[in-house]
Amino acid sequence: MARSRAHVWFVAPAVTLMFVILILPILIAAVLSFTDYSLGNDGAQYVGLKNYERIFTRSTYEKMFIATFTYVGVVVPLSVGLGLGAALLINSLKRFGDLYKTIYFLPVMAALLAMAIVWEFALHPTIGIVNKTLATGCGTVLEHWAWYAQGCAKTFPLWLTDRNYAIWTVAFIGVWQGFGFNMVLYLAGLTSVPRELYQAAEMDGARTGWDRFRLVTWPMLGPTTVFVVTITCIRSFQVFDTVEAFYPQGGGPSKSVYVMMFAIYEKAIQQNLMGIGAAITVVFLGFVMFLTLMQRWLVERRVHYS
Amino acid sequence: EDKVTIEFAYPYSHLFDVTYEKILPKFYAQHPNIEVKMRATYESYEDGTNTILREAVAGNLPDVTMQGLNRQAILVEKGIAKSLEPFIAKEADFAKDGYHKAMLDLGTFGGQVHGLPFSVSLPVGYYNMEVMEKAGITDVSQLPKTWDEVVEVCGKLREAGVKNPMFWGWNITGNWFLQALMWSQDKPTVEGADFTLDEPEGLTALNTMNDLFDGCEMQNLEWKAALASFASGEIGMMYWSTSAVGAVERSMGDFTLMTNEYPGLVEGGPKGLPAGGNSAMLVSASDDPAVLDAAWKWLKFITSGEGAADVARTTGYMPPNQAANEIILKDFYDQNPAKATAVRQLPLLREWQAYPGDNGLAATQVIYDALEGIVTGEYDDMEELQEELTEEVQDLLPSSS
Amino acid sequence: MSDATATAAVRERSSDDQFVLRWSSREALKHAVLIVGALIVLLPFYVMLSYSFKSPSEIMTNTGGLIGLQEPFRDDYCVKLGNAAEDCMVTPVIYNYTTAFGKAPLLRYLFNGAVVTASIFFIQVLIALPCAYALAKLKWWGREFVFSMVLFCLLIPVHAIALPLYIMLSKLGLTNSYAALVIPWTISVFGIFLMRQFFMTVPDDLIDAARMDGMNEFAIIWKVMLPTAVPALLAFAIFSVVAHWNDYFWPRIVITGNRELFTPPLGLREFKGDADGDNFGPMMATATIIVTPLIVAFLIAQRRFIEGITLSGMK
Amino acid sequence: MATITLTRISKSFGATRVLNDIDLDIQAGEFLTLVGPSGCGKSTLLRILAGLEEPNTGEVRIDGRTVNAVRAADRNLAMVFQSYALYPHLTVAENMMTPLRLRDLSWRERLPVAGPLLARAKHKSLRAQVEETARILEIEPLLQRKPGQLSGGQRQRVALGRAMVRKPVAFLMDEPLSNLDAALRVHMRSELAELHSDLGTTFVYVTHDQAEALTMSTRMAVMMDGDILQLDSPQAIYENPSDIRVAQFIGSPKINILPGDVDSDGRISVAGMTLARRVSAANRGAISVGLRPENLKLAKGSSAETIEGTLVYRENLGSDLYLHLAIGENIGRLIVRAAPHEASGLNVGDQVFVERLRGEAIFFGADGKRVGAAGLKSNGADAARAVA
Amino acid sequence: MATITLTRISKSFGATRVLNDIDLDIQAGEFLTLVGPSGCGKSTLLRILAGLEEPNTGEVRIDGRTVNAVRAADRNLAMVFQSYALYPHLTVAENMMTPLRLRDLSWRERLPVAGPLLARAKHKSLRAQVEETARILEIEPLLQRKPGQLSGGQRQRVALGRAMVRKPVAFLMDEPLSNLDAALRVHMRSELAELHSDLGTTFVYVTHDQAEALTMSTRMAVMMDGDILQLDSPQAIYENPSDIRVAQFIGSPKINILPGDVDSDGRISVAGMTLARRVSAANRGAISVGLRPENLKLAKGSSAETIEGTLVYRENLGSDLYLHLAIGENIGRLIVRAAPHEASGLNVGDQVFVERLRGEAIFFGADGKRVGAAGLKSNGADAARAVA
Ligand SMILES: Nc1ncnc2c1ncn2[C@@H]1O[C@H](COP(=O)(O)OP(=O)(O)OP(=O)(O)O)[C@@H](O)[C@H]1O
Ligand SMILES: Nc1ncnc2c1ncn2[C@@H]1O[C@H](COP(=O)(O)OP(=O)(O)OP(=O)(O)O)[C@@H](O)[C@H]1O
Ligand SMILES: [Mg+2]
Ligand SMILES: [Mg+2]
Repeated sequence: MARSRAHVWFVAPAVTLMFVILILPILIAAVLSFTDYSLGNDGAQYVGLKNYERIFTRSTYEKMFIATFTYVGVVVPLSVGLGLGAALLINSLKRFGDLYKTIYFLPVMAALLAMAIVWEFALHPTIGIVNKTLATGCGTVLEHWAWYAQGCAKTFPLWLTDRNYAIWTVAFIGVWQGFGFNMVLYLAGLTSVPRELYQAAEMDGARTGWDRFRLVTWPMLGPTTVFVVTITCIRSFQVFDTVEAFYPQGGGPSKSVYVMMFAIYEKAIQQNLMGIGAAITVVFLGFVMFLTLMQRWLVERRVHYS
Repeated sequence: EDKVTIEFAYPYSHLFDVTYEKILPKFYAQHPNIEVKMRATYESYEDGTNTILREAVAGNLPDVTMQGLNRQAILVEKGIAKSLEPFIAKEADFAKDGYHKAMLDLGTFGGQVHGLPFSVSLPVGYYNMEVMEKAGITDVSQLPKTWDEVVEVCGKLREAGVKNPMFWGWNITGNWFLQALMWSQDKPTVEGADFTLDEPEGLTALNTMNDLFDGCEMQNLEWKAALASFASGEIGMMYWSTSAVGAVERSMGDFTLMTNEYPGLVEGGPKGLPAGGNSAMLVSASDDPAVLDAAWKWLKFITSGEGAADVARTTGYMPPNQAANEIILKDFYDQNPAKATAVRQLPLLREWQAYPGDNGLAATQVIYDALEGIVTGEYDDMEELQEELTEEVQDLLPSSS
Repeated sequence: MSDATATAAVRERSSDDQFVLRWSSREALKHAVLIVGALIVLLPFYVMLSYSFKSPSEIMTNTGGLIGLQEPFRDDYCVKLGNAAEDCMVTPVIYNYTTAFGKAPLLRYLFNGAVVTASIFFIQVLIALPCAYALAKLKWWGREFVFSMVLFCLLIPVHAIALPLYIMLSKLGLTNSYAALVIPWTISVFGIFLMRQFFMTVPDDLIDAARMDGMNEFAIIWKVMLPTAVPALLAFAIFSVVAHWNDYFWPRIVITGNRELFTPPLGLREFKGDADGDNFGPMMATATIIVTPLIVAFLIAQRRFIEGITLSGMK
Repeated sequence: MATITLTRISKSFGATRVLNDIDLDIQAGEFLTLVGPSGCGKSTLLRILAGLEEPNTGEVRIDGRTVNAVRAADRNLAMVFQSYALYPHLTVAENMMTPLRLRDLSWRERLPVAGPLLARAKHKSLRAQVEETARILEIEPLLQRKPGQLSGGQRQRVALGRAMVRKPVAFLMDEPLSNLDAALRVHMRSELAELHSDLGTTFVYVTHDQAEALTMSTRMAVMMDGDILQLDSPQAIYENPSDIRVAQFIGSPKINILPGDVDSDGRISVAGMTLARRVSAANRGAISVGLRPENLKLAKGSSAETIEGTLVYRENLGSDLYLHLAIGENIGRLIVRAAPHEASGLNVGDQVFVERLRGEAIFFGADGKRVGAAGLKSNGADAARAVA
Repeated sequence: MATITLTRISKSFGATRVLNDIDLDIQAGEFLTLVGPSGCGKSTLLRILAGLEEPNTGEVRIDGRTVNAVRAADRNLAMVFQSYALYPHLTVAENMMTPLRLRDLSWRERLPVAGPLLARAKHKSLRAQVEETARILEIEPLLQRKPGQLSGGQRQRVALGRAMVRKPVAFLMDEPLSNLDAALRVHMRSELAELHSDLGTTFVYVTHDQAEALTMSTRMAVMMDGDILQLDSPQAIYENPSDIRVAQFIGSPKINILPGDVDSDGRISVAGMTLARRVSAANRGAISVGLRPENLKLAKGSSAETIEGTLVYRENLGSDLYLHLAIGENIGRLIVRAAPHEASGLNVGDQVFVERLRGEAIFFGADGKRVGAAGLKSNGADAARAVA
């Protein structure tokens, strides 16, 4: 009750920690973004907006934005879509559902560092299992496909180190890694859809699966979807581990996978240029915040029905 | 009697654990009252430097650290690494311990020795003799001596159906092989605060690379992929650091491996090559003379004499120490010819240069990106690239600002 | 919700099943799609497991099928220590796994991982739950502000604040300790967000009933909210445990001294040599070992997680 | 308008048998009510009829056609769910529109924006239908709200509306009025009755409210434990229950059941008095005598045909007074309905006499079956009435 | 046993005012019922009393002590929630045990395993209390189930049990019987009445079921739109409603309200007849005349004191028959209660005469207030009764 001061006790630890562990460092970073601070130096020079100016003028940073948005643009819809698709399929199964669930959830659980190495082997241009499998298709009808024929004649793509493929490959691995978690959230969401609504839809004449999906499933999963999309979005913007594991230096072929988080890491930690790193951080936060607010504004009001 | 404990950190446990495991008993035998406490290993040279920088701020530095040869400068600049001169001065017979002059130079900054090299590598050529045979090469003497010859051999191999005849380790740390091409012309990449790529030698280096990548249609392989391709016998020629000899021997398929001298721009081979590897630096924050002294003893032990010899015995690296190479390891190199190539190249050994200033690592990255551009075909006009690259790198170096 | 809906849930399933029976070809199609998906998903795991069985050359040349030929090969490490080559012949699978456990004290790392992951999760719940409760169910001045703050913090990437955090911790003398591994994660804004969303769906009457029964607000959180929030809590547990069990970035930053404090993924770095050659066999063995406890935990959790408790004590 | 025939329908959930070989013939245009205690299988039966549940055995026929293999969506029935089952994301109007859209429009006409443009007239007529139904249900002002913004009673009316807006072959309703307050319920009762007489469509109506069952239905089926105990007109069921369980379930307050005895002459004695009516001597022994509270009357004093009791509780409902009397050790309680003014002088603890029964007593044998009532039909009821 | 006094309680949610300066004195040991249509503020008032909601203004006193600042947990009241609010993760037994554990055991004695060992006797007595309550509520076999495994009615009984198991200073119950079927509801009604008379504890009971309100309460408060319209004994409220809204809300079927007219002599004419009773001439003009259905009787033929109408609908409830009569254009309908046998010959469309009223007519002025009933008290009721 309003008289009770209980909430102070409940919120204070979290707020304190949030402030000390998250907000304070971000504020420090914001301040550093106007300096040229470098770890180990005694002091730092105030450099004004120079760091920001660089971000918006150097071509490297243009690549950074392109890479980031490409990644987010691919991973969010795909991992949400596949998560939903898998959840719907599994949910409609009579048996073996648990098995698929576990399999699809495996990538979420695996240590990325090791998985990155595995993917590197699997995607090895010649001896990797992927291209080897593709090569078995040579000499069949598939060769009518120009892309395939070229692969057979020379080599199939260097998935990870060809600048035309790298970002897509990394995005694919991002999807591979992330959709299982979305699937699990959707499965949980599906259990809370009242079964009677499906029956009502049936009585109303919804004959096809699509009708039922449009009428019941999709709207009822609205809140789950908002949550899943929010989280996936934030996580894709924050993608780092895969990029660092594949391209410890440089952010991929021709910087085509130079995502923002990697840029922050490269500048602030690898190259010891805290100032620029901090500036990218601030820009990053600005972007993500803007998108999150947009998304909430667009979607939030439509999905809460009570 | 009091035991002095010193803390020690080094990179790549998988490569060097065994080395220290061999060295430690010998050290303890000589210095029973010193205990060396091993810290968590660094994952890589970059990790090592970043860790030291962080620890410097945090105030919990180890006493002795192993740093990549090109990372010493930054630690010296920031005043974290201590000068070793006071200790050297106290040693009566320091020179006799047999440090190569060239190697001592690698760790000398402002006339003061700050780091003693521990393990040194040089670029060498790896050849799969079964593949080379397809180009008609069956003997060491026929192996290419210049990059032009390499391109030529590539052509033959490609005709013989080898899809991927050569791999050139441009990606090692981003600029090691560029420096190799520069040193081959006896030109340092950095002079003072000047990036010298804008000079004719720079263009030659870039053109050499461009021709090589084009002529061999080299794929842009990541290092794991490159090693795997070579190990599986798909690549005929691989130019790489000698430090990988162990790894290649361990993982290669069933073929004859040869290493040979690094080709040059002209007949007669390179005029110099940058040293890779790591060196020991004293970063102790302790004021205790006993600790400092113990740290020095350890540092000296592992970089000289018997201690240093174990580097060669256990890794693909060379010991930094003349005595070790020439005396202790004579038999060893006879038995391990693949590792001997680098030793033969020792006279060519030059500094692996770092770019000065806070932006040094950023400069390295710019070069890395440019080289990659050549490999991926993003750039084909080398003069233009030379201009752009020089401008951008120079912009990051201190003098320009 | 009446009990009718609860039983209806079960009923609809059974009637769905009947449709499925009528359309068993459709069921087969679903399985086909799922199996193709499963194969793609499993591909890297197949490679990982397979490599953990193979010898270095089999790995590098990609030969040997699933489990390799298991021909003995020479262990360099052993040779380098001065043993005779004949004494150093090892069988790949045995070598990989014994090295994983032997060279890196993996058991110790697993233990550290368990301690750290469990403490993090425990503290996160301890701190996030009351906050989520207050945000979802109590009315107070400043609630909207705090919630906005949570949403904002959700966006903050750890990598951006790693250095300031590291310095703060080191000033407190906490680096190279369990504390350093745990403290930065004590606050989980994701946890607060997730739990708040869930708590919003818990009926107010249930909380009022607990108040009438004589529970104070604190007891309500742990005795009423927590048990009803089990599905959300499990989702959060999976998220938190997976993230911190596999976290490589932070432990690497903060554990620079004592190897004894390594968490399992750091065990992987024992086999890193970068361009000078990684030791892939034991690395994959380690990766396999690291992921196993999580799979087991997921299998245990999955039943309760998906089904959860419906709030069936309510109308 | 459809006849619906259920033949030997049985249904088990796992080990629990919910329906035991139910046979039920629903005539075209009739208003059939299923009543019974909670859990007796009413909803299950309705759902089987709807096609939402498959019977283990038995056959469902609609207008003579076997529909076991026809899916619910194709049976053209309209159903009101016990739990409303409204689409929470759609407005009331959209909820009510849904069955029309799905059945009357092609997929092209259902397109979000293009649809209404393509088939303007069709859409308009559908909207008109929805509005007309909303008017009947008095939910016109709510048409633009979402279900979450409605009170329980309003939701139930929307659920009804969603069914009523169509012209199905039959309406199936599962306790459609249970959440309305008394006044509204009475109103809706008459609206439904009117709807039924206007449309002439078959109604199958599940309820556990007797007032609904008794007032609205053409026939009612009393179910218990998966069996239909009696299927008859409401009046017949009230007056001539064929089973003691039916008698006890129908009527509020509950029928008084007194233990009686039949002597060798078929004479019945109960609570100290002997009744004028006899039954066949075959029923010798214990018998149960059912006396409805409204058929008992307070007497001025004791006589041979009065039962004596002590007033233990008076329940005043304003319009009526229910007097609970304790009558002897092993006999139990007797509830008597009185008008408030008749009993205004009585207090708890007073001695009360209950007079000779105004209405009929009903007899049940030890097995619970009606005695002397074999072959009872609703039209033959009078013959079996016994006046005490 | 506690007196509870509410003084000038008002409450708004945002802009909507839910309670308007409510004054309410609840005497120690009484059974006070709050009735009123859905949304009138009953639950809100109860929750303010419980301390779960804070009033905007006003004071809550329990036994003379102001408790506005005392939290719900410390007021020692027991409450049954409209929505049951059972702990879904605990068994029925544990649900019922919870309030006992929290209040009667120290934290040490509540420890999971050690607790029962430490205070074996205490635990045993608590268990016994739970079992006893379960016995009364007929939910003994369910003690080990979880709420999810219960039917709605069973859940409601568990919710009741959780409150009954304690000895609070007062019971607050929010529609505790709404989900039970008729038979069970009657049973529970008497159990609650018994509980009340046994314990003598104060009960505050919210319902919208009139039968409950009328039969169980010592006094009842009729609420509408945030006001208490009348607070009196059930009989007084039924017979002497002070407001037309009260009259219409209480009584099923609803009271018949006919438009009447008062001439300058105070004579009242309604539906063509003139009543014997007069009211003060100050009420000249339109007046509303309330006639309860059970107070009307069928007449054999027309006379000066009969109302004539056409039978439009017969509602047969078995025990009673409600006849709906249409009486003239602008007068409306009249509902008459008849015994089934009285009206067996009547059919829809027949002409019917309603006889001189057996009971009383009630008059309301244009403002809805009782006419000639100013200063009415429940004990002074007779004086104001008007016989037509
Ligand atoms: N899916 C199911 N699984 C197991 N038992 C079920 C299922 N559905 C219903 N039952 C059981 O079948 C019996 C009949 O259920 P049904 O819903 O038909 O009852 P009902 O007569 O409609 O009761 P109510 O008046 O409470 O709605 C109940 O005992 C119920 O517990
Ligand atoms: N938290 C709230 N916010 C806004 N309005 C509320 C809130 N709680 C109740 N109301 C409104 O206050 C009014 C009174 O609600 P209350 O629950 O007291 O009604 P009630 O008399 O108990 O009705 P019912 O018989 O349906 O339970 C209603 O109009 C309701 O919509
Ligand atoms: Mg039902
Ligand atoms: Mg209420």
